[in-house]
Amino acid sequence: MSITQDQGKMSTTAKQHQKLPEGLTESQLKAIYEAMLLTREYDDRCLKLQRQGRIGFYAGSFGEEACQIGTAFALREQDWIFPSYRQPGVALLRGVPLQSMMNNLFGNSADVVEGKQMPVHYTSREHHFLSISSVIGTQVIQAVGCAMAAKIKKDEAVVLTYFGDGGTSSNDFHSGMNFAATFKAPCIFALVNNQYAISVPVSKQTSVECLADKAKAYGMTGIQVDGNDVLAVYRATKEAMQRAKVGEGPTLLELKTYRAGPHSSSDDPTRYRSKEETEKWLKRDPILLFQKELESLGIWTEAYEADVKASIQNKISEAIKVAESLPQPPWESLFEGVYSNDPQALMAQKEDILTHESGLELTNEGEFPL
Amino acid sequence: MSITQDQGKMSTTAKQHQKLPEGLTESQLKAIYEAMLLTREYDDRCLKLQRQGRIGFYAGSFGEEACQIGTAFALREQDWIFPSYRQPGVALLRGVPLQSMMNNLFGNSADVVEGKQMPVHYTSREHHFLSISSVIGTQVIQAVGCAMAAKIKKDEAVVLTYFGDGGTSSNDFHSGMNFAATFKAPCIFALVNNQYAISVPVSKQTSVECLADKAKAYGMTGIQVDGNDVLAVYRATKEAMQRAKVGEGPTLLELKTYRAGPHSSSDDPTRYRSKEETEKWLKRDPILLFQKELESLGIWTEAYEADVKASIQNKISEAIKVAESLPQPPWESLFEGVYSNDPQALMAQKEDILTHESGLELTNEGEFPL
Amino acid sequence: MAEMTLLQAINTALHEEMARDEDVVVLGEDVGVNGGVFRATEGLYQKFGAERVMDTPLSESGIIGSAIGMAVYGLKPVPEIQFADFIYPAFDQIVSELAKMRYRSGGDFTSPVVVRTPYGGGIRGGHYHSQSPEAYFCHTPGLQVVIPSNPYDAKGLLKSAIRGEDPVIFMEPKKIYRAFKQDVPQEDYVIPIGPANVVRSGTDVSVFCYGSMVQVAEKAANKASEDGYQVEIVDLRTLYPLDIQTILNSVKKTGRAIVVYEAPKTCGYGAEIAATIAENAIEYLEAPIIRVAGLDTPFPYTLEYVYMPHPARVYRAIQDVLNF
Amino acid sequence: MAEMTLLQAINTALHEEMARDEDVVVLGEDVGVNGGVFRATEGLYQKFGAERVMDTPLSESGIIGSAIGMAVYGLKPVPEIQFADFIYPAFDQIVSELAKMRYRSGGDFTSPVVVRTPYGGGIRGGHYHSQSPEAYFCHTPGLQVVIPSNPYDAKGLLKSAIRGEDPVIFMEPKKIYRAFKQDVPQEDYVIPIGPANVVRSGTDVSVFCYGSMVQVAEKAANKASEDGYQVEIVDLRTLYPLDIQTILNSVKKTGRAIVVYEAPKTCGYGAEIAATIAENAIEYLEAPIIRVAGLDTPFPYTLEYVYMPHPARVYRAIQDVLNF
Ligand SMILES: Cc1ncc(C[n+]2csc(CCOP(=O)(O)OP(=O)(O)O)c2C)c(N)n1
Ligand SMILES: Cc1ncc(C[n+]2csc(CCOP(=O)(O)OP(=O)(O)O)c2C)c(N)n1
Ligand SMILES: [Mg+2]
Ligand SMILES: [Mg+2]
Repeated sequence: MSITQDQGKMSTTAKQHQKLPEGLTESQLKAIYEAMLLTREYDDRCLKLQRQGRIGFYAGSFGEEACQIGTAFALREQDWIFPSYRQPGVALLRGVPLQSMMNNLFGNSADVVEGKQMPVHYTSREHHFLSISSVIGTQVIQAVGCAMAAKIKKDEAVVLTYFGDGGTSSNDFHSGMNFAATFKAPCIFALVNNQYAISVPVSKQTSVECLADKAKAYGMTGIQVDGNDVLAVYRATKEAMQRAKVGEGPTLLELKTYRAGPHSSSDDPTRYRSKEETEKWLKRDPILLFQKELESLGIWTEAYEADVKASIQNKISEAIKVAESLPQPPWESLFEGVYSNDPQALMAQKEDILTHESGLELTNEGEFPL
Repeated sequence: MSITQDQGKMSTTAKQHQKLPEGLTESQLKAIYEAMLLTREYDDRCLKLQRQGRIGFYAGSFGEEACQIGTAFALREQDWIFPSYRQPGVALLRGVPLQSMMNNLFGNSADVVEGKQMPVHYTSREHHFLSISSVIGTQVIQAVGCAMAAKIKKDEAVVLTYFGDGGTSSNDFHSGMNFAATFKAPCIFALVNNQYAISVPVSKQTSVECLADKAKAYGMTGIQVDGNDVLAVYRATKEAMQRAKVGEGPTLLELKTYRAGPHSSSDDPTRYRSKEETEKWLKRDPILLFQKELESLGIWTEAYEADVKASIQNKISEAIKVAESLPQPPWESLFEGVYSNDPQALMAQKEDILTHESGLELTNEGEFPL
Repeated sequence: MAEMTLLQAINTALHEEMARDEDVVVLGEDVGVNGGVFRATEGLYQKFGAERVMDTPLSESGIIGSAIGMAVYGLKPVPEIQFADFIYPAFDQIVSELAKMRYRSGGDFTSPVVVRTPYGGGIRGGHYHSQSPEAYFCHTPGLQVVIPSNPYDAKGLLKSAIRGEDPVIFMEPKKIYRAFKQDVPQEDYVIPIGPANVVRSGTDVSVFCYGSMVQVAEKAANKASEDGYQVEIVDLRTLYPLDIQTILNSVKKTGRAIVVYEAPKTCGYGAEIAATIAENAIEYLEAPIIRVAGLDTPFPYTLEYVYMPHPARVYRAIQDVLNF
Repeated sequence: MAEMTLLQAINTALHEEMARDEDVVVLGEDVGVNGGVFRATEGLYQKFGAERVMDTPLSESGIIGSAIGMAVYGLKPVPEIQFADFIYPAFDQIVSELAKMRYRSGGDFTSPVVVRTPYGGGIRGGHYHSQSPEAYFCHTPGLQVVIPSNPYDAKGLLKSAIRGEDPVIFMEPKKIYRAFKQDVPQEDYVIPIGPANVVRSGTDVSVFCYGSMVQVAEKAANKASEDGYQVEIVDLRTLYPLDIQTILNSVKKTGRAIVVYEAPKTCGYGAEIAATIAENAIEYLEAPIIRVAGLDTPFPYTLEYVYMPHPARVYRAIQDVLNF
């Protein structure tokens, strides 16, 4: 999972420490750090692509790198992710190819779904990373069903689902929490409390002070974690994994953090929150915090960071170049894949359009407002 | 609100007690008792009507009389009820005429909704008793909206909504609790935990032990009350009213009781629970409990009960007689009242049917399975 | 062969499919210990245990949402929605998720859930126990919509649905759950999803219908045959995908079309049949396409027998198209 | 008169109605401080305060459910559902409650809620920011469904909706929110719910459409007029109740009908128009009724311009019915 291959480099210094935190090895700590950096760089570049008009939409996870990597790093290959739209870092850490993600952003012919989904809606069964829905909360109960299924089939798999503070108000947060507790599903609820649902602050979202307390309605364990401390997130997730594995059922993890960027490329946060507030949170930038920790462990150096970044940036640039150069998906793709077999009505529509319209000039217009 | 008019009768004995419970007067205590008796008798007769094939469906509230009367007795005229289908006693206590309710059961021409709703789906704006929906949970968030409206309009009204243990799993329990707490709506949630949702025991409904704890997810006050003790229910409701009135927002009251009868006339509870279980609960019959209390206060005597019962039975018999004698609503009524103005498409349907079908023999068949 | 009701046929299909494939699981309200409020799942809990026959909390959204997750993982969930009227809390999961999972993931993930739900009027159930919401689902690409009209079809179609790779909304006409018995083979058989069934052939008028309306159409056709007219009745069986060819063939032969359905007339499924004919076979038509349907009102209680299409109304429509 | 976009017309109507009647309240996600993600509620919060312009928790079911309770009490709620694609979590409240409140209570209770929601494609929004679910609501007795196609209508229709006594699903074609400006009177005016609008009269072909499809139809009609054909365009404006008379009059005149809509073709609203014509005016038809519609697939991203009805497709349909 490590991005740079030269993992030996800092080992002499690191070895001075008898014991590294959370029982992690140096290379694991570096993998975490690098995954966080990759997430940050990926977000950064993609938002720029949108600003430059090269892709239609982007929603970044700036500030939420620890929430993503701390949780996902605790999972095993057989575990599952039911994500929301704000976990690019998780997809990358699971091994979803950067190129595949970039193809989604451009909606090109190489895209797994051939441009059928908006940007940031990734999918990868191979990596147990469920196709992302825009609809808030729906994945939560689905994750529970998946966990119930694993339990029924006696597989040792845990399902981790991500959703936001806004998501806790959705119908399927409620059904998901309730089903999970009632069926003791091996499931972890990662509530990324980034303080906002677009413009709505968490204080208008719910009147409970500690969102982890929502677990109490369901007889579930609920834990609040500093979502900017990647190792704290990792530890809490490990513990939740343990509970799930021994049949003690689900855990709600409230990862308290801050959405440091705009909601999405369509959003202007200055309309509803102060720069001071944002700056205050940026002092606890999760990457910076972890970097300091690694530095004190003798693992981080400027040169190391520069190396990693350079490597990441190259890969991203490469992926962008390829994705951008690919053509749109063929028109045929539009009509395929709704069912395992194509229905007659739809095939008639296909024939109608492909036979007659391909010569006519149909133009692509419109922009996304959110 | 008292049913028998001879309220003076027991007063000499009663006066020996310096202070009656909950600051209630003797006539209020009797009103509560009589309302509970009326509820029991009403349920009893109506279920029999169904068994005799005279009405199509009935769902009784046997065992839940204290939950109904204890709560509703604490309300004032300006307050509102957003009921479920298991509060006939509340409707009666609010003053909804027995005859009107009976007309609903028969779906006759005098029915307020002209046979458009199933039995037990009463409505009375005059008594601030919302038209009942069969759909579990929907009234909960509506009650909250109503309370928000009263607050916006600066009216001093409190809204009380009823729902069951099954109802706590519904989407709109969640949205209702959350909106109420967030907007500090003057609202009371009466969760009648009668241990069953049809055949599903509360242990399969949720894994929380105390259902009042569900309030904790919303930052709301939650209180568990002995739902078979009418005065305890009354007291808790009064306190919740007080919180609502002074702007402290909503309260969740878990009224712990037992559905002593079948879910409805279509249900056979022997399929899923033991007679012993039911008998155990019947020892705490809320009417019997209250009767003993009244007896110890010198208010209850056998003669008094007999008098009240006789009067109630007469009234019910009378209402049944009238309701049963009335014809079906006219066919025209079917087409009216969907909108404030009748749409053209619907009027064409009306003309089509009324002009042509009235001579043909259309037969009424089918029975309700639930 | 065994004589059985539609309800028994459903129950038999569930028993057989659960025995055949251990990935088949059933979930819903009261489907376990109680065997379902209509008894469609009777005996499953006792036979296959609590893990495969799950009494769930009272949440349709939870039932369908968890079923989707199960299907994604590899099970074959057959959730029951107690009444079609209560499917709406799950509408978001059905429309946004169940229907779109395959398409939105490029086939990476699928959710072949079979949602069983009793629908329709005729049981004195009023607004909330009588609705026929099939048109909503037919307008939702990604779903298949299947409605049997008799015990034989019910068993064969449900088996197909469970063995298929796509989500199915399987709607059961509860009015005829126990209305009549039919010989149903005891051996395994499937009826494919797709083809309509010409249950009576005729040359004068085509009547398109499904579910409990097939019987209504038959009564009307009997009456018309007394007048010397041969009515063709097409039981659609599968509403989506629709067997357009069978419909057009029938209309081309008879030149007259009637659609019978219980749901409110406007934007009901019959509109699609009429539009399909008007788009593809208008030159064969000798009369207006008449829709005999429910009313544009919520479903009533006392007068449901006036609300619902009745043989008399269908018979009059037959006369109208013949006399046009 | 003021030049304004459709979005500005909506915003103006909201400002004016809130000033006119203090019972009018607005609620929804991001509608307050942020003025709505499309800015339709811009300035309302600042002008009318947090009590009348409510930022709600993220729950559409909660938004509609609480609005129903408010309306029952006597307010006039105008909730916003941020995208029509997210109306499904509220589907139960809309179908089971909002639509049925008046009928089921014999008029005792009413819930005149006006649900505003942007719908439709053309903004590169993919599956979940492009849907056109109007047919679901038109098939739900008790609801009115209104869709403006231009700024002038938007203001007048929204005002009617807010002043009316029945629930309205007010769908706003977001593709043309800012696409063009129009002169809109600054004084108060209403456009009644019900009548369709013949935006261009012609004798050769009738095109029925609404929302952003009106412009599409107009472009096609322009092209056809170059060929010497006069196309009549009927902007339905109100989908339920439908102005059947205007439709039939148009078809009786032209003998040829085309319906244009963005939603998936099967069981879409155009099916109802086709069925209505086929039921009431078939003898006037000289050609098939063609539906130019979205596809029977979820809404795509990259190729949305192929998915959506385009002037070229409408133009071809015009040629087809003319050459039939
Ligand atoms: C059901 C639904 N309603 C509304 C939206 C529009 N919307 C998209 S993101 C969002 C806010 C989500 O907030 P939160 O759950 O806290 O997640 P975050 O964006 O902060 O990661 C809203 C309202 C949606 N996608 N789905
Ligand atoms: C949304 C919905 N789903 C299912 C049903 C069918 N149903 C009717 S009552 C009931 C159980 C309700 O249990 P609870 O909320 O505890 O109320 P109780 O009947 O015990 O008073 C069910 C499942 C329904 N009416 N509405
Ligand atoms: Mg958030
Ligand atoms: Mg109960």
